[in-house]
Amino acid sequence: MKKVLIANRGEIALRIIRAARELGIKTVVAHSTADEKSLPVLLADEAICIGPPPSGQSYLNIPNLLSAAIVTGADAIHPGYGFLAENATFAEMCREHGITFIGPTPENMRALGDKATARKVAREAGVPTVPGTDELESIEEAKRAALEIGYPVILKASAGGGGRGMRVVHTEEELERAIQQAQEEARAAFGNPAVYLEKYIEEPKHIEIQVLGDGENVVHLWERDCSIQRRHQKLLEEAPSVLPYETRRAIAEAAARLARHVGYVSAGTLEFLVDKEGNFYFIEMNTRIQVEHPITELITGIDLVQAQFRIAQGEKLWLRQEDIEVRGHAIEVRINAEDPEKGFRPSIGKVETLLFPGGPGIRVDSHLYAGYQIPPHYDSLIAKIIAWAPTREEAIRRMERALAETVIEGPGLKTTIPFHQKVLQNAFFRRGAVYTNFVARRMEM
Amino acid sequence: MKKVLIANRGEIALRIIRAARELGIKTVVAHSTADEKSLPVLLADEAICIGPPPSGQSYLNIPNLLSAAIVTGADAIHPGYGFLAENATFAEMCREHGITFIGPTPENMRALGDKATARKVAREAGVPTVPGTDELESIEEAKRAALEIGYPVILKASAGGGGRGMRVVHTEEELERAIQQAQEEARAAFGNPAVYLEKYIEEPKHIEIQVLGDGENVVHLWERDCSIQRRHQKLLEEAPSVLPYETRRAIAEAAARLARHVGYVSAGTLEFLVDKEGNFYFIEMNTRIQVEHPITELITGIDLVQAQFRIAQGEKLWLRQEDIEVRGHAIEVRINAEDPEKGFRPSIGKVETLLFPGGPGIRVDSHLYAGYQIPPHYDSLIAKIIAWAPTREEAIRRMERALAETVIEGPGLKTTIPFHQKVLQNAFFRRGAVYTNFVARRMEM
Amino acid sequence: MTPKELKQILQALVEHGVNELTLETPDYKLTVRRGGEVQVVAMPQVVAPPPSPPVPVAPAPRPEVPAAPAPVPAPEPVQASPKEECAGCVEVKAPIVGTFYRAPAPDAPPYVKEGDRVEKGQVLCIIEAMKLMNEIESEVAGIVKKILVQNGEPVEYGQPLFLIQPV
Amino acid sequence: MTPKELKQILQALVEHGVNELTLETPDYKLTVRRGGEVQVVAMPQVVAPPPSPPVPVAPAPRPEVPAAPAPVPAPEPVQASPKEECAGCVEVKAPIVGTFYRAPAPDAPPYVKEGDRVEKGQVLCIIEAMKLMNEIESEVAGIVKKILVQNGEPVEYGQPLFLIQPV
Repeated sequence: MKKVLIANRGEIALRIIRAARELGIKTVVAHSTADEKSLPVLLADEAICIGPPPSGQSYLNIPNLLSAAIVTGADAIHPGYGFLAENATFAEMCREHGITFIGPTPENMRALGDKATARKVAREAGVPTVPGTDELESIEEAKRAALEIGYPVILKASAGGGGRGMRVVHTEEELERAIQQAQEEARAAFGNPAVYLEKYIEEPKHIEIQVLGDGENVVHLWERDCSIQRRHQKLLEEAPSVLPYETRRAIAEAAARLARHVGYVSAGTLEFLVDKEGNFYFIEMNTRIQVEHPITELITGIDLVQAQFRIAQGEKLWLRQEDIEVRGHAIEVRINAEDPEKGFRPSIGKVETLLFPGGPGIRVDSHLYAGYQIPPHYDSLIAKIIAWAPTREEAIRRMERALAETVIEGPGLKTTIPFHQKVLQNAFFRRGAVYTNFVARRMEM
Repeated sequence: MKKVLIANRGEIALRIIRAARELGIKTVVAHSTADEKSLPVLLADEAICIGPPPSGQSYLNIPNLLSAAIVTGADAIHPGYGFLAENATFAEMCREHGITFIGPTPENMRALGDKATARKVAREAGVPTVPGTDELESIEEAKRAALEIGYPVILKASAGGGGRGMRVVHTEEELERAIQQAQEEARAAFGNPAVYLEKYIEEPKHIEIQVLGDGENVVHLWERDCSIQRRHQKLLEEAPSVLPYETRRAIAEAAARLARHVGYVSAGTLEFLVDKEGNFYFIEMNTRIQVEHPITELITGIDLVQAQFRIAQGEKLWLRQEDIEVRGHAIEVRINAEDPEKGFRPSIGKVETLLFPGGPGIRVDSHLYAGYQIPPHYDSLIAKIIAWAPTREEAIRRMERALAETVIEGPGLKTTIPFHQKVLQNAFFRRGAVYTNFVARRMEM
Repeated sequence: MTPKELKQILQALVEHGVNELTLETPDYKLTVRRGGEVQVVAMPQVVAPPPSPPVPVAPAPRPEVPAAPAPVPAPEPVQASPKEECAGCVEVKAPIVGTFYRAPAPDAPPYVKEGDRVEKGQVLCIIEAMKLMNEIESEVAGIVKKILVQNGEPVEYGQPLFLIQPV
Repeated sequence: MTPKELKQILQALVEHGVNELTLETPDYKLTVRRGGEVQVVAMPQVVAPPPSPPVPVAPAPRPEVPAAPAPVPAPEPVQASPKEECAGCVEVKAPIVGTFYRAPAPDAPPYVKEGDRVEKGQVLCIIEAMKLMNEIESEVAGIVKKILVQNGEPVEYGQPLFLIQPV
């Protein structure tokens, strides 16, 4: 591998440049016209414009991206996250054109691509999923299933999403009426009254396991706790979680088993819900590098993006499970150009004054520079600040110190820093009492 | 400890603020009028001006510093490095005024303060020093001593320094004439012809051992290789060294033994010369935190400045030797506002454009900000960039990547970045062939 | 200038991380932008009349150091758009990424040459992308004033290809 | 200039970490900015009457200067110096760090009050530092216009204590 085309933007494009450069691989950043003055474009060895600002015509424009790789002589493409990262067709087309796709195989993506298929594969590999039914045919069937699964259960619209058509049911008495209501809501919202039933997990932790595979061998790099979310958007992540060692190991081993079962190649993440008793349920797999990968890098010392490159070059996995050792605790905060006081409304603008934190245990991944105009076309992530320390308590205090010395200012520019400062000060957070509805319940946001 | 007065400036003042803040201790920065707009002053909880720009009237002004601690209600003083850090009288006066001096005891400093006393203490502790004589009385005595020490030997002026009056002697035949020449030079340079004789160590490595002590227990945090020097000024340091494990352990254990022998308190560093055969000789001890402490922090995960605070608060050492585990490799480069093309001439000015490196394994300790005017009164260190990676080779490549993305620019401002880039590319450096005259010999500087 | 000399210059630029260079001598004018185009424009050889008294050389323009901090990193210098060379001209830009060809086949004549008159919708060139030949048509009727890309060169999205003076 | 010469120059620049250079010789003027633009403008040694209208050398492109970003962090708002309150007044500043006292003892009357006339060398206050009482004397004869520090307050080096209108 001599030259990689980076089919992405922002901090992850910069992250990929850094990994490539340390491996002696040249970089070409493919960018939209809106990102012409972005830091990855300025720092890469080469840059090529692949379309106008809307990502449908640029970062998702497969013909232009492949053509850009061909005309610049790139022999590999790194998709980053989002955009085309989990697009099996794109991975396949790269292969057809003799370009190495830095990520899993198209077959891996298809085996894990949609939730239903992934659940099936998980069951084959003996990994628990959230117990549930198919579309309900009758009240009797629902009652039987609910009894088997155990209350509380949740009704969900087959065609649905976003909370509509959902109903939590605690006892059999409530069930019939709840089904009727859920069906009515589902019909109104989606034009389809079909509902199904699932075990309702109260206050679950969102735990994800990082894996690396070479198609044959798979190792896990332990877990990340991503429970601090707002409307399913992760905001703050930490590694390791506060779960007991036995639970952590059981989940991590299940994840590695599943990845091994599909012959997984490259870096990937398996997401689980974990209930208060330590029962865990596989939800889905992300077949890409993730935003929050740095916390795993900090506790294991392993560079995940470099690992993606090495695996894509055909290197057999150089790590055995016993080589992977967790040291200390890491926390990442996602700094978004959003106003947490106004419902996290995007708040774009020009960065005029910029001071990132430094000193011991602090890592900054950001594409900002003083004078950078944040374009309105893409997501609002502008920086990731990551703190490492020997213990969770020290990592929290270090992150507080780092956020206190951070300055990201410009006319009208707001960031999520004040939100993170509140999370870090929250007594429930400090004692590790986090779960997916933490922000809604403890932060009232 | 509630509030600490920081009797220092620049990056180390900022480093101390960071440590204090993570421990929940308030900070007061004592500063000269020249540092009124410095980053530590802007980021500290409080600041107090203690004198005009010349350090003799400000950073070395003991009455004003003590008075500043008293009037701001600080119950401790951290001296940083340089200035008053190794001044036993200052440490004693702090004690008399009921202010905790964050560092070793005045007794520690006196036992190790000058080289001659320190050598004596080392011999008591069974730690080897460079074999040598007192002032030579006669040629016969010189011949006997040289034979005993073994050629080559070096003649040094008793009153001297800076290379004058020095003569390396390889055989007995050369000795008499060399003594006469050295005496003549010494008389001309210092008005005192007295010379003494020492073992000449060819191409030594400068190895220093970091220790932490609580007055009773001492642990070592392994070594740093600081061989990359120019005129005795360290420029680039790394940890661990490329020495064999057995040598490293022998030196580290000797260092800990010496520190234990004097009942050392706080963080300290013992410097050794190591010859090609792995023989090592104690030279002196630095009874303070050092510029290059971050590389030890990165390979051990231990915050040395926080450790200084905790020990000063009377905490018993919480680390046993077996708790200290080295992981990976770290390199620090000192970025000075100097022009390496013009004999490292200071090159002060205003920092207009600033971009520090980020991403995995990179730490930045710097008091710079865009718009900062570097004052001409103090030393030229403006930033430390520290790279960590699992192996030395990866750490070198990471540092190269980091320096390539660093921008420190202003009218007329030059830095030592190009010098470091050349060191990192040097084939001898890359295979670890470093020694104290590396820069002179391999870089021709 | 010999190709060898040109190669040496380019090698020097690559080795030294220079992105842009303009070299003017009595014999030639060379403009190089790394990653972009390379232009060698031959200057007419002019026989100098007998020497006359030297005239003080005016200081050549040089980039001024900005008085205010430049953004980090400094934006690339704003280049005179090709369009400025021809007031009223229409720029035809690459709508896709690919390789620019002036003719339908290596041995065929080019679709257009400078000075040609073209109709709206007339094919000006093709851009090959992933082995597909995409014909690029003129958006206006007019005269081809300038062809901005060499045959066989890669083009990025939005790159100006032709200047056409509408008629 | 030969390519070899240019290469040597560029190499020299890289080796010497030079970012910008202007070199004028009778033969050429060279402007190099590493990472930015490079211009080599050959100047004819002999100025000949122009064979054709000279192409004006366009001003070198330069990065646009942003509206000066504020330093990081922004400097504290500039405070009106106490001196501005009294044109012609002399500021008496603290020469040491310590605690400001207006009187020699808690029950003693203050050394001076606003409106008092003082002589040169007259004691104005004391600053206690490390249990030592340091008398601060007036540098001029004049009227005490303003006392800027409260009794018992800490003062830092250089802090204005009094405004005195010389007479």
